Amino acid sequence: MSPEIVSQLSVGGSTLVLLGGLMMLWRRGVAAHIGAFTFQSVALAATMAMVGWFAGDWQLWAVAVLLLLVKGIGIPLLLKRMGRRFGSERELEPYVNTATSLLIGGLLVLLAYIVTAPLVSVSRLPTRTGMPLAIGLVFVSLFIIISRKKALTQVLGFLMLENGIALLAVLGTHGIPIIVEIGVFLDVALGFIVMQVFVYQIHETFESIDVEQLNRLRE
Amino acid sequence: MTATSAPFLTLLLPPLVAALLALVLPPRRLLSGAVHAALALLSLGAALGLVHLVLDGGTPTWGPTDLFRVDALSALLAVCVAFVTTLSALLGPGPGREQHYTPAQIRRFRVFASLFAFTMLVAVTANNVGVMWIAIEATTIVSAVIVPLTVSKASVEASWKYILIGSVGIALAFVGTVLGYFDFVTLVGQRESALNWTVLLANARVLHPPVIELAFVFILIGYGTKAGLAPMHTWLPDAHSEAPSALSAMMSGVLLAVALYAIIRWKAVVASVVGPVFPNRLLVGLGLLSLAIAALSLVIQRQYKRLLAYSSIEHTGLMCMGLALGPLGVFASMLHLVNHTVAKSMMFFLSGRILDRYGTPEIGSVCGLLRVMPWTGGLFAAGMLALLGLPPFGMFLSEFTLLRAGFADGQGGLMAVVLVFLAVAFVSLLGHLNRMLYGAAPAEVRLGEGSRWAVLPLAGCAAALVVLGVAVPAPMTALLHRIVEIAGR
Amino acid sequence: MSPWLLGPVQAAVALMLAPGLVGAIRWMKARLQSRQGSPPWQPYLELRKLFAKEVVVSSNASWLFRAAPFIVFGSTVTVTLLVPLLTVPLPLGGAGDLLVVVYLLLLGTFFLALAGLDPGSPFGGMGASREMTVAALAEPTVALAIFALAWGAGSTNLGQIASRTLITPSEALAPGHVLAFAAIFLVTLAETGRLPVDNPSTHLELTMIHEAMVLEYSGRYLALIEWAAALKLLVFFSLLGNLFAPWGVASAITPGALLWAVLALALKLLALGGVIALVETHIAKLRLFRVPELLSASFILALLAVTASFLVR
Amino acid sequence: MRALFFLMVSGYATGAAASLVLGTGPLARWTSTLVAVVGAAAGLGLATGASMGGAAFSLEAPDLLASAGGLAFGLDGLGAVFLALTSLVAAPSALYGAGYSRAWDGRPVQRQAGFMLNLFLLSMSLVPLADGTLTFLLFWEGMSLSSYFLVMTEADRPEVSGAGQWYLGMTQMGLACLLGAFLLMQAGGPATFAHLRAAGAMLPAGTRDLVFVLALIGFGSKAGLIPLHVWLPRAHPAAPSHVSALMSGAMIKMGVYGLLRIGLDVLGGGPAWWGALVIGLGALSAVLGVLYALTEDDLKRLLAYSSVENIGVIVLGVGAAFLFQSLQMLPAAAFALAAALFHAVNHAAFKGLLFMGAGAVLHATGTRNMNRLGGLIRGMPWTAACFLLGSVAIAGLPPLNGFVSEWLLFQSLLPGIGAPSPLVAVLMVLALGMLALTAGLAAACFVKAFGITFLAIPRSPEAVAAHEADRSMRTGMIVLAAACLLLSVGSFVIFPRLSTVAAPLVGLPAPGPVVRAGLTLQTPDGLAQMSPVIVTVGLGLVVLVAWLAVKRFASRRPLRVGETWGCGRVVQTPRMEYTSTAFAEPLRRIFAEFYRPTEDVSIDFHPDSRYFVQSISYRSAILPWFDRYLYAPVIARIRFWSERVLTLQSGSVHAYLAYLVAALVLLLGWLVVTGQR
Repeated sequence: MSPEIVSQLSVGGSTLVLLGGLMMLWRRGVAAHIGAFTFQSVALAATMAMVGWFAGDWQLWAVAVLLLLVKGIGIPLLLKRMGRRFGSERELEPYVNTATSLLIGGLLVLLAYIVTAPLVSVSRLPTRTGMPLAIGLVFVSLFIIISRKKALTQVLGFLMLENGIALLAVLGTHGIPIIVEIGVFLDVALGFIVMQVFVYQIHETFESIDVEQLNRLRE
Repeated sequence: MTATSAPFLTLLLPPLVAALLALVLPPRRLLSGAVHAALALLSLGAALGLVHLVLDGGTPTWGPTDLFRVDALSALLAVCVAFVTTLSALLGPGPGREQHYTPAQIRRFRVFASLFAFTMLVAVTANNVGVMWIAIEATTIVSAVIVPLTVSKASVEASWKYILIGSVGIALAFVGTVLGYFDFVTLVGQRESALNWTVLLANARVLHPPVIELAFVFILIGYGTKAGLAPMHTWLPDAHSEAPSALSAMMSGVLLAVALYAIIRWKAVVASVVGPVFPNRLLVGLGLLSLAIAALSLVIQRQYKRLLAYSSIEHTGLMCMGLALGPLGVFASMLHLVNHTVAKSMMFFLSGRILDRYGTPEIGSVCGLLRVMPWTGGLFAAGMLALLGLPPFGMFLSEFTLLRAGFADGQGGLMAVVLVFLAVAFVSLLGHLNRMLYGAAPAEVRLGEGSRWAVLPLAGCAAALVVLGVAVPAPMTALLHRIVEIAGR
Repeated sequence: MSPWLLGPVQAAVALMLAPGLVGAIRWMKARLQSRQGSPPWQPYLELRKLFAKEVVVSSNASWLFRAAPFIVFGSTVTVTLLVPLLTVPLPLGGAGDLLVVVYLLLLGTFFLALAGLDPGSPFGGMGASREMTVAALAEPTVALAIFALAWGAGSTNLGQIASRTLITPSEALAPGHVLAFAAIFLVTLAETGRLPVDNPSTHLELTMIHEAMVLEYSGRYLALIEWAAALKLLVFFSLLGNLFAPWGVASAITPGALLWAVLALALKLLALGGVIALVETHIAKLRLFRVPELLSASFILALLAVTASFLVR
Repeated sequence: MRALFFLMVSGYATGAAASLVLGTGPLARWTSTLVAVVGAAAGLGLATGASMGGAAFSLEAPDLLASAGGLAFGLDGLGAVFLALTSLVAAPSALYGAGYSRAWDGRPVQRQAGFMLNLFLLSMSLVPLADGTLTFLLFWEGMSLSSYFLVMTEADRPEVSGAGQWYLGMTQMGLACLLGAFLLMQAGGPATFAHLRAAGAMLPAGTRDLVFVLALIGFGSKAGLIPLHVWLPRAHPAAPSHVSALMSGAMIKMGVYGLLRIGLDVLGGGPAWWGALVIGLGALSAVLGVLYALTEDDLKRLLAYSSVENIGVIVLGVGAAFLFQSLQMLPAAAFALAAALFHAVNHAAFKGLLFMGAGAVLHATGTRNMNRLGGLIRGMPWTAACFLLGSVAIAGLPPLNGFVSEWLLFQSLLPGIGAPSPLVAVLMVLALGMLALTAGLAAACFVKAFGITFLAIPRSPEAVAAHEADRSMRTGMIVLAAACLLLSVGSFVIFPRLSTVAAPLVGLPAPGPVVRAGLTLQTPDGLAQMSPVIVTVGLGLVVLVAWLAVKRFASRRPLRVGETWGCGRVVQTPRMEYTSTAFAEPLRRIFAEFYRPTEDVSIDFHPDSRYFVQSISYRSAILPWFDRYLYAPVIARIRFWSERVLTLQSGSVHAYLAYLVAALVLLLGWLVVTGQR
């Protein structure tokens, strides 16, 4: 596996992951969003496996498999159950219509390129070319959380943000120390579970998961 | 339990054990409350032991690739965390308090409050920057669970905002950590102990300034969100006013300080890479913005718990600015941190008692406090005067030293602006305090102090504030000087 | 005669001359208004009558009402000890200067106003309020006039000022001096309640200031107050006379010089009395709220006097 | 000396402890009072000892607050004067307080009042003793805080908490300026005044001016100079009377002390415009203070404004000292400064007396509104006599100490007219005119205050039922009355001591100008003299002789009591008397340009015909210049910005996240931009 092929593959993998995020911006409806997230997680796992195989680091393999199990299968199952429960609600008109949100997504990726210019110039690893896309995904997921009105969609945005950071870590450093990796994973899982509990609570008290209604605490 | 691991275990294990016991023991019984408090006291004792160890010159480390390391800064924060945890164990929800929580709520509070304390202690004693991040993220998750202890529209909304903004902010901090690690790996090479703070600091001169500057921006925004620095402070007033007062005491008192601890750690690294000018300019900017927004928000405020929350933002802004004013500034801001922890936790417990008695968080409908609850009212007034920075209390001394540092550092103009905002905050806080303390007691409110022994620890806090104001104890000054060597580049 | 004895002599002379001066002015005014008028020594008779009459005191009045006449009379007599009536090296030169004189007179006005308020009649209140207003507004003028004179003579000591003009007669016509004289003359009209400010001979309640305060007094108290008022007039005239035209004031304490000094003093008093009589026959009383204009005019005169005195330096 | 210092500190401390521990009964009240009196006596002894012996007393306490440079105490001439002044007022007020606070027996407020009073006296006495920045600011803030709590003792009345808030807000603003001034000078070095003097000398001219202006604002707000005086007429009436006596008598003088310490001692004087600015502020405060006092109907507010006036007069003297020092007319500067210090001591005596009198009136009748008082001289003879003596003193009339210091101030301004530059001469002339106008108006104001309150027919049932104050309050008043007389007669001993204190401050060698010849006081150039002793004795003799003569020669018919002349009306009712508003009406009309009075008269007629009037209600108010055109806009501006900032907390999660991301993007953009360079 020569470095050129690895860099090609890593750019391809991170592009797929970024595409998952952009699909989230493009499509409406909860089922579509869950599908986009699952696709993104699988692509991320594949990229991680590829880098693991290239770097010959068994730890990356283990993390890739764990990621596939949790984010590829576990979380989407829970999301589907929540989707059935609240999916019936029509996705409200987001703050920004689809065309402009895609445009903004593109701009954010451009911004990511400018910001990560010093990173790419410093790194010598072949997988460095994918880093701007990882930062791009971070910005896109931030934009998703801001612009979408459904609590469930915001959770998905947060999960994508975590995917973006995991991708950045893999591409930039071929995997951070295992203790930290496991810790991050635990945090994300716990975070998701707690957020899920809250979404149910919001649904109970507000009869809908539209975050717009959450504006009683203001000055 | 070797000699090096003993202090750590006695510090970290008690909260975990308390959490497990709380699951098992019946919450209504006084015994379980006593056990809970005893374990918290044990952890406080361990923290004080660590301080003693540190003052003797050692920096105890423990765990694989010396995962845990306690130096002066960590010891100080550990004592603060343990102190506030003990207070919340003593005065938090439990049997015999006026606020009648259901047994399930009491159990849930005790479990997660102990976990909250555990995660904060880990964050403070972790040498590994990644583990520190994980611990701080865990604090958000664990504390978010018990913000809506009594489910209501407001508390659910507050908890949702808390967890969402907190997690997003912290994720950005992790981006910063990864970038820091990336820069270390590309220049020094992959190593198991790469993310250790000591290692990062040692190799700091080698790292790339542009990358580290980028990393510091992400870290400042991330941990700034947890520390409640403006403009990421918006979750703080909602979360702290809706959470049960014991939890908001822990959050306002010491969680903001832990986030600030993380910023101090990274500032030390960045300062040795890029030089102090860049981080100082950012810290002063954010600090001043927080002071401004908080001071102006205090002017028209209707609820006293939100008042205390905004005052936390104001003091955190002051501390953040103090870090950027040279070694004397760091000394002042650390002293201010200790004062603020004691004063703010005392105030939140008192506001909890007031809320239980009056039933309403509105300042307008709380009047004649001195008549209704003389001791609580008196302590509330004393605490508020401490927050205003008036003499006998510690804040006067720390704010005076901070201003002295500012002028010595040649930032006369900045200090003038700070003085103006402090004056605005002073007058508004005083006005609200007067509206609450004096006047005739409302008819339907029961007079008398209620559970009298609960006021004792708070009186102890007030006494501690006076001691910190009049004669700062020698070990504290020694510890602060040790911290200045670490953080005050 | 030792200087300590000279003081009481000077006071006695002043006490004797004061009612005569008032009588002379009244006589001259009557003559100018082609009236026969009461003889100049009429005030002496009035004083004797009043001292003999019974005293009626208001039921509302307190001990202050009965003590005030003595304080007013006492303060005015003390002033005569400090003013250069007869000799220039004043017996009690060191005790007080022009400022002390002015404030002693103000002390008298202060207690007179209080006495006016005490019986609780509206006229007493009105008189007290107006008297204090006029006194307050006259203060700045008096102060500046004093400093105009003082600056010329180098100190506010009365003996100093008088002897200064004695030594250099040209000093008397200096612009600062003349302006100061005019300022103090206007203030005299205001302080002693002469015509433009207050009509001394009227008993119409709404127009009188000085009279209104003493409306309630009778018998020996009224005598004391009338005598004190006359004495105040004499003091102001002697200030005007001896400070601005000190010729005739005895420098050595010999019986001959003293006699000559008394004569000179009497002459000056008559001259000034004549001027006052002339002024009063030609002017009508000012409305109370026009009096401040008069006083600000005298203030400007005093201001010019001060600036003139140090420009010429 | 050191023993006296510890006696004073322990005296006040045990007083504070006693009032805390011994409950709220008369026992606690009396023990804390007597111990406070002992402390005050020790303070007075320490002050006279320090000024007499000249041995500068100093004491280091580095372990206290070591982290910020430790506490340092020291007493020189200037400090001794103000310590003496504080102790002079402290003893009688404590005594007076014992009687006054009998009403609070048994209530917790008694414990708070007793504790805070002793704390207030302790910190106020330690301010002139402070010899370092931290010590000075610590006790300065302690003084303000304890006096705030004393003002708030009767906080049940609604306007009291407003007054308290104004007071502490202004003090805090003042402290901010002081912090700026001290820290600009100190620049991180050690914090004793000796170092500050050295640092002050090396400061560039621009910083020296800034430090002086900040100190002027900070100390001016505590002293109550005109634009910063708004808290004084609010806080004094709200405070218990013995506290307002202490605040007016001693606390606002600490502002003057601070100005002298920073302006003359530490900075060693400055350019001429410093003096001119101070004179301008002093004259303005004097005239406006007395003008506001004239139209006041509330007795204690009247006294508060008169404090503003007297502070203006003192600051006028201080300004003259600054000016002469900058023009190198050193003997005149020392004389002016000594006159100002003497007036400060005198004002402490008679203003304390007047506030105690007002307190006795309030205690007896329950109201401060002069339009409802009157005729109290019958029910309260002692209080009336003391109030009269105080009024004569404050109006600057001869036999008493007010006149002596007024005379000295006039004489100290005189050499200014001969100053080389005409601008200075004109300024002096105007200052003289305003000083004289103030003296005249003060006389009118206190004729009104005494006459309307104590004389004539009582205007309300409470005034009729007024009873004399109890023994301890009377003794307090009599002590201060005696002090007024003593200060006047003994001025030929006290004033030279003050000029020896003032001389080194303006740069003259120790003994300072010769100001005494036998029994007379004289100006440095020896031309103008005045002897208070001879004037007082002469006046007394003449009055005695006149009384004896009248008693001997006038008719011996007994006194007859009749009705006041009422133009033939049948009954004499209090409604026909002059009220305090009526008394001040001519002056209000003359100074209408300044007062801009607004009057509204509402007449309701008899329902049947327009010609019969049932009742007329007359309400008039004068324009509060500073509140409306200086403070209201500032507060409105702060509220405006506060509302704008609060809209930030709009409640929508999306907005909150948008702020976070915006901050991130902004910082990244800034990084990228700076990165390019």
